[in-house]
Amino acid sequence: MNNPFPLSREGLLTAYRRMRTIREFEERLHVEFATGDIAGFVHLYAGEEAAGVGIMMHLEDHDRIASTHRGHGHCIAKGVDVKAMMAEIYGKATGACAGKGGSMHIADLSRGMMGANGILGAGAPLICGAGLAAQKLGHDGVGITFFGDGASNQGTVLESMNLAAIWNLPVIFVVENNGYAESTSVDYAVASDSYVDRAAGFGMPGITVDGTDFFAVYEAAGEVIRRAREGGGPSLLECKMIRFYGHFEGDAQTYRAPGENEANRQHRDCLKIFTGKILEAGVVETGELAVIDSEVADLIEDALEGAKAAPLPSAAELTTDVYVTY
Amino acid sequence: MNNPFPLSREGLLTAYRRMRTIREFEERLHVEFATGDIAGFVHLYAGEEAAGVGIMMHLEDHDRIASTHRGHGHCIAKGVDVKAMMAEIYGKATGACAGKGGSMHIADLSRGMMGANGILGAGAPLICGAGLAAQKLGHDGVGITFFGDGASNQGTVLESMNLAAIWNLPVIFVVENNGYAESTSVDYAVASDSYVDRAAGFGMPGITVDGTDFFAVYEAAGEVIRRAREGGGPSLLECKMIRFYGHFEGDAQTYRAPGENEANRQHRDCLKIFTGKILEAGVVETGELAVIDSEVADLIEDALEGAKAAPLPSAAELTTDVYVTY
Amino acid sequence: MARTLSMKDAINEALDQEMGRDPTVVVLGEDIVGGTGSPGEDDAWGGAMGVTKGLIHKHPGQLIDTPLSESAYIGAAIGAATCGLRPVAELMFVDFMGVCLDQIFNQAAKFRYMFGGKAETPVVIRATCGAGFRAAAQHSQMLTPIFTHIPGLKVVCPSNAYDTKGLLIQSIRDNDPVIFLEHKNLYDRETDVPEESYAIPFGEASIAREGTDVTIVTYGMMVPYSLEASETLKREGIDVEVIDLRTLSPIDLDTVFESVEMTGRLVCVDEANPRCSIASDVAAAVAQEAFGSLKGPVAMVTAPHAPVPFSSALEDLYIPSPERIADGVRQTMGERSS
Amino acid sequence: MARTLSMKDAINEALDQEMGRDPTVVVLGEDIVGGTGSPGEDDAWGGAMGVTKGLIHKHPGQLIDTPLSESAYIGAAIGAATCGLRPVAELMFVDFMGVCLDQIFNQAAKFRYMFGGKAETPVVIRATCGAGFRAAAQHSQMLTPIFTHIPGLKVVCPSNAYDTKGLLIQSIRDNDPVIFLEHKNLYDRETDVPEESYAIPFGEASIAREGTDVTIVTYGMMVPYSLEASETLKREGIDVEVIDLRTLSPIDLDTVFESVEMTGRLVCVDEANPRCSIASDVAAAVAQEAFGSLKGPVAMVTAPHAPVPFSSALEDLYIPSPERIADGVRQTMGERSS
Ligand SMILES: Cc1ncc(C[n+]2csc(CCOP(=O)(O)OP(=O)(O)O)c2C)c(N)n1
Ligand SMILES: Cc1ncc(C[n+]2csc(CCOP(=O)(O)OP(=O)(O)O)c2C)c(N)n1
Ligand SMILES: [Mg+2]
Ligand SMILES: [Mg+2]
Repeated sequence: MNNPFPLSREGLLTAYRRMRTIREFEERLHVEFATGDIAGFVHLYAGEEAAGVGIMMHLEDHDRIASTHRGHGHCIAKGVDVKAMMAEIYGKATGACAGKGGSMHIADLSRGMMGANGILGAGAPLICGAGLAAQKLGHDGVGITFFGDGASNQGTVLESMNLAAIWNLPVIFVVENNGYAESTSVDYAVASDSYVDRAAGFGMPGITVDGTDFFAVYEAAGEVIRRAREGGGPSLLECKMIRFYGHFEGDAQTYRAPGENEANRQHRDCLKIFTGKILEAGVVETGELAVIDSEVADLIEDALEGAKAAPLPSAAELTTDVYVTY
Repeated sequence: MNNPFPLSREGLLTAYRRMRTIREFEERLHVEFATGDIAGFVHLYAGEEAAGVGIMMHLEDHDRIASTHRGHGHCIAKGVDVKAMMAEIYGKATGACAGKGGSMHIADLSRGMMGANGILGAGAPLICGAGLAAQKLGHDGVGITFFGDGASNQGTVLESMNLAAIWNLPVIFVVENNGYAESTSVDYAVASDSYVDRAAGFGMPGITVDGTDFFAVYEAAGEVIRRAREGGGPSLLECKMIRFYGHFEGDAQTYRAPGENEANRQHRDCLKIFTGKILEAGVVETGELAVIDSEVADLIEDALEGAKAAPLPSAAELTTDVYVTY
Repeated sequence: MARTLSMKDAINEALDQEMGRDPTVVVLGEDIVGGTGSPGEDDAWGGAMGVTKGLIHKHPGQLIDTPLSESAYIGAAIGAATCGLRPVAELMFVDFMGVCLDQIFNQAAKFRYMFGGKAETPVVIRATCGAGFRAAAQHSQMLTPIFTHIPGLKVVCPSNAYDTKGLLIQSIRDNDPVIFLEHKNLYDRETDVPEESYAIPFGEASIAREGTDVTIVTYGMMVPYSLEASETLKREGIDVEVIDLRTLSPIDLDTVFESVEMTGRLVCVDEANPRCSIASDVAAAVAQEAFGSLKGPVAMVTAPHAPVPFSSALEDLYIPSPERIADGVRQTMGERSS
Repeated sequence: MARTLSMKDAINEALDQEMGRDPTVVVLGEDIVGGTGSPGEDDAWGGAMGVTKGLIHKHPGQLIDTPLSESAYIGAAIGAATCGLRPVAELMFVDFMGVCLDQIFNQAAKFRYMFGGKAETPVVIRATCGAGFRAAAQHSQMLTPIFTHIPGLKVVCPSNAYDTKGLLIQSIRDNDPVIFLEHKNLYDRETDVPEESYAIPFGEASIAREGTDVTIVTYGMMVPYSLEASETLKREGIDVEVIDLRTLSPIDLDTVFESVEMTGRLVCVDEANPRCSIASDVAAAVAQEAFGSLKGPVAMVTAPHAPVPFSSALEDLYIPSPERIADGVRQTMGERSS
């Protein structure tokens, strides 16, 4: 069988499983949130899966990522345990952060996931640290920081681009450009016409790709990550993408054009685009994907049930782990 | 008489007087500092006069500037009273800030001078506010923020460039690139090869000029200021320049190449270059400049004597003017 | 007949009236209009909590959406305040102060002093504060002590809709920089609020409840909680006076001292973390200035020395509850221990 | 024979020894080497105050000059600390915290808690603090209360060279984020400092002077000033105990309480501004926990509620002087006022 793709059959199925897992996770959260069972701010990654997975397919545990408020997809793509994530979002003792962090702070340093972040742009300096550590400790790990079109105007991000460039750090700056920062358009908020220009202003190469096209992301990410690993320094990668839901759960989205969400779902669903391509090429079969779909559905169902059934943290936890040593 | 310059004879003499005043002010401070009479951090503008004056020749009192730690030159060029400045540096009650600010905080809002600043890059957001106020109040004032090559990497500066661009503010970002941030080279610290590229990354035009050439600065500044006044939005102006002294008084300057300071004084003295040109063109005569020189020398001598003789602030001043109303 | 408004609507009304009165009042922040540059409706958000909703249609040109660059736009508000505008800048959550604090504490707060009295910086920085929203460690802090520590800032943290309107109007008219902190869990609470414009002066605490046995000094969300505790204690025969500071800087210590002179007992209640807090500030002032009136140890009821946890189970323990406040009061009812 | 070192040299030695012991210790900051990329000498500065001078030649690769981007490089130090390095980042003046505070207080300070105990962030942030340098409002602040307020940070502010070496070594070995504040007017003061490496544990105050009549609690530059005041008071027959807190978070209140139990009188001395300060924090703790021991009102001697003025005439009044400290002590010597 002829495989025209840059990934093996197994690779494609892995990518599919990850994207599907994110989608299912987020779609279920959307439904569960509406029941009132889930507290706090929840920002869904649905629609953006191809970017996170396309990039993370190149990473190992010793590679680091610094994520955003919209972090579930990055977590899943980087291998954070889905059940622990779900339990965390429910504020349970079994959660990835023992219930202390919630959706906006899921982290798993053992998988190289340095945390979702409630502060826009905050991951950029942190990932420079990851790059510096890789340099000083002499391993080939890379660091990837994600930020949105809105957060791309944070001073922390901009300073970090300069720092990474002058130190030649193995760091990638990924702009997840979904066109909106909350309700505000990227066209209003970002002065330059192109993120490639912005990268050039900090002496690093930039690429813009269609973030709904897994393969476009995968190839571009492969290139910039390889360069970084080999000591070629940082790059910027802009992924143009779609957020299927509101900014957070509860957003009425009146800032969108009428029919925008429906059109996006129909024509720009990165998961549909991906499956369309791999099925058309005949590399995988519908049945294989259906098996994954049902496994994923079971996993998320399990995760949800587990999360709901899990115990809340005990009162003693209130003041533990403020410090390593007291 | 044929005047090949973009300024009238009077304009040229005014520019000369301002530059000479700055030079004399700084040279005298350098000498006085060595006596131990002057306290605190003092950063001299000597060598950089053509930039500050070349720009400020285009400004009126309703135009605003936000300056840096190296602010004496900007103050003098913007019309702040020289005696009040000197008294301020001596911490006297008659100082521009009643002795409470010192060298790093000289301000005179009535002349559109929003303050020297001890925090690198802090003037950039503030000047955006001046631009916003001009826009909202409907006058044609512009705002100019100065920052060094080192400070050009501050997040505040970078954020402000984006803000000014999307709001189309009448603001100019002036990089005073003297090659060093304290002891560190601009080549090490700034990732991009050109500030024009950096400006492009924020959607604004940028120009680089030889900051030791008064006329180059004057013309470039005239253009970007005119554009800003007419609603054409912000620009970046890089002036490549020379700092004659150390970073601050007391700096041993071992980071410089041997002979660097001497060569600079000889070949790249903006004041010498300026007088060379205007004398050669025959627009002004040596005698006229000599008169200005001696007037300036008297002024600075007066300012110094006045500052030394002036009273210190009274004890009651310690807790006044923390608030407008208590 | 008295009209009631929520705290949210009281803020909206104060901004509305002040923008109407004075065209130099401009309001800026992230999504405070909403939908700028986007294809759908304008006025799409009115801020993350909907507080400024509807104002753009009444005052076009006086509200401005900003990019997500807090240093730049908060700094611009500060700069503009020295140039003839009276900006009200919204920092969505006070927790974000870390990306723009320099403009607030080294610039706005110090201009007047550093420039020898020759600057006025009439800027208001509004921010939501407080826990109870399940918003976790980076969206739930008080941080009131940090701003209160800084000379040159005025710090306001109201507890109800009526005070909020009057204090916000005062903040806008005031010629000093004001940090105006709005507890997000108070937003929907209603009180009587007059329609006409009124200003409440800074530095005047209000006595939220008169009582003779113990003095509680507090502010913000802890005012209703303290009142709740007082009702419980009343049934135990303890008559509590609750002082709502309203402004933390300037602070009205005279009212505190007078009350303690009467009651001899002090409980400082603060939702902020305990170290160098408003609670400790007030307790220390009393120990210095009104020590002779104290019949026994002061008590402090605060959040623990820990970040705000996400889980409801922990967050509910984190926030000083009416029960913990009541315990604090009971503790002070013992006789002088020496 | 005992060897003396200045505080500056003690810091240099601590960094030297720790970098030698552990190759994952890296030191970064602005001009901490100096001359990077410049045509002249390398090691041209050793930091703005020359503290790190000479280290680059002993530990090449372990010191890094940074661009003037505090958020980026302080944040990088924090990120690197979660990835196996033990960075010591220098913030030239603590006054610059406003451009990078988010990385310190929302990131480093909260990781461990937010991530459910699964992170360690062994980072040290060194900064100069304090007035007396004629450096004016933006280069002279203490800001100790702000860091102390924040859970998750440890805050150190030593008063002499001996403690500085031991506390800095402890800071580097500690697995939590440490804010290490060096008073610039102490830099040149010398004490005996052993050559060998030693660590002083956090949360242990030292009794800088034993006395029985009054307890002064203080830290940093105010320790020598308080000792000076004590000598004056001794001649008046007042025997002062001076407690040097050394670490502000954690704080050793037991030592404070014990002393106050003995003396019955407390003077809190703080160079920081007064509101929500270390002085008020300690005074409040005593008013809560050791009230019964107090013979009279506590006194607080602090800077005024004002920015630091430039003029020597004003700055000398701004800083709590030995005379003002002595006055504070005399004030507490009156009998119980009630
Ligand atoms: C420093 C800071 N400012 C503001 C916010 C509030 N906020 C959270 S998400 C968000 C919009 C972010 O937009 P973008 O970066 O484009 O990411 P997206 O939500 O589109 O993924 C805002 C304003 C924040 N969390 N941190
Ligand atoms: C935020 C901040 N970081 C660091 C400093 C310390 N500092 C003062 S001047 C200076 C060097 C500035 O270099 P540059 O911007 O090139 O200006 P120049 O001194 O060359 O005029 C430094 C690091 C400061 N004042 N503020
Ligand atoms: Mg976006
Ligand atoms: Mg420079």
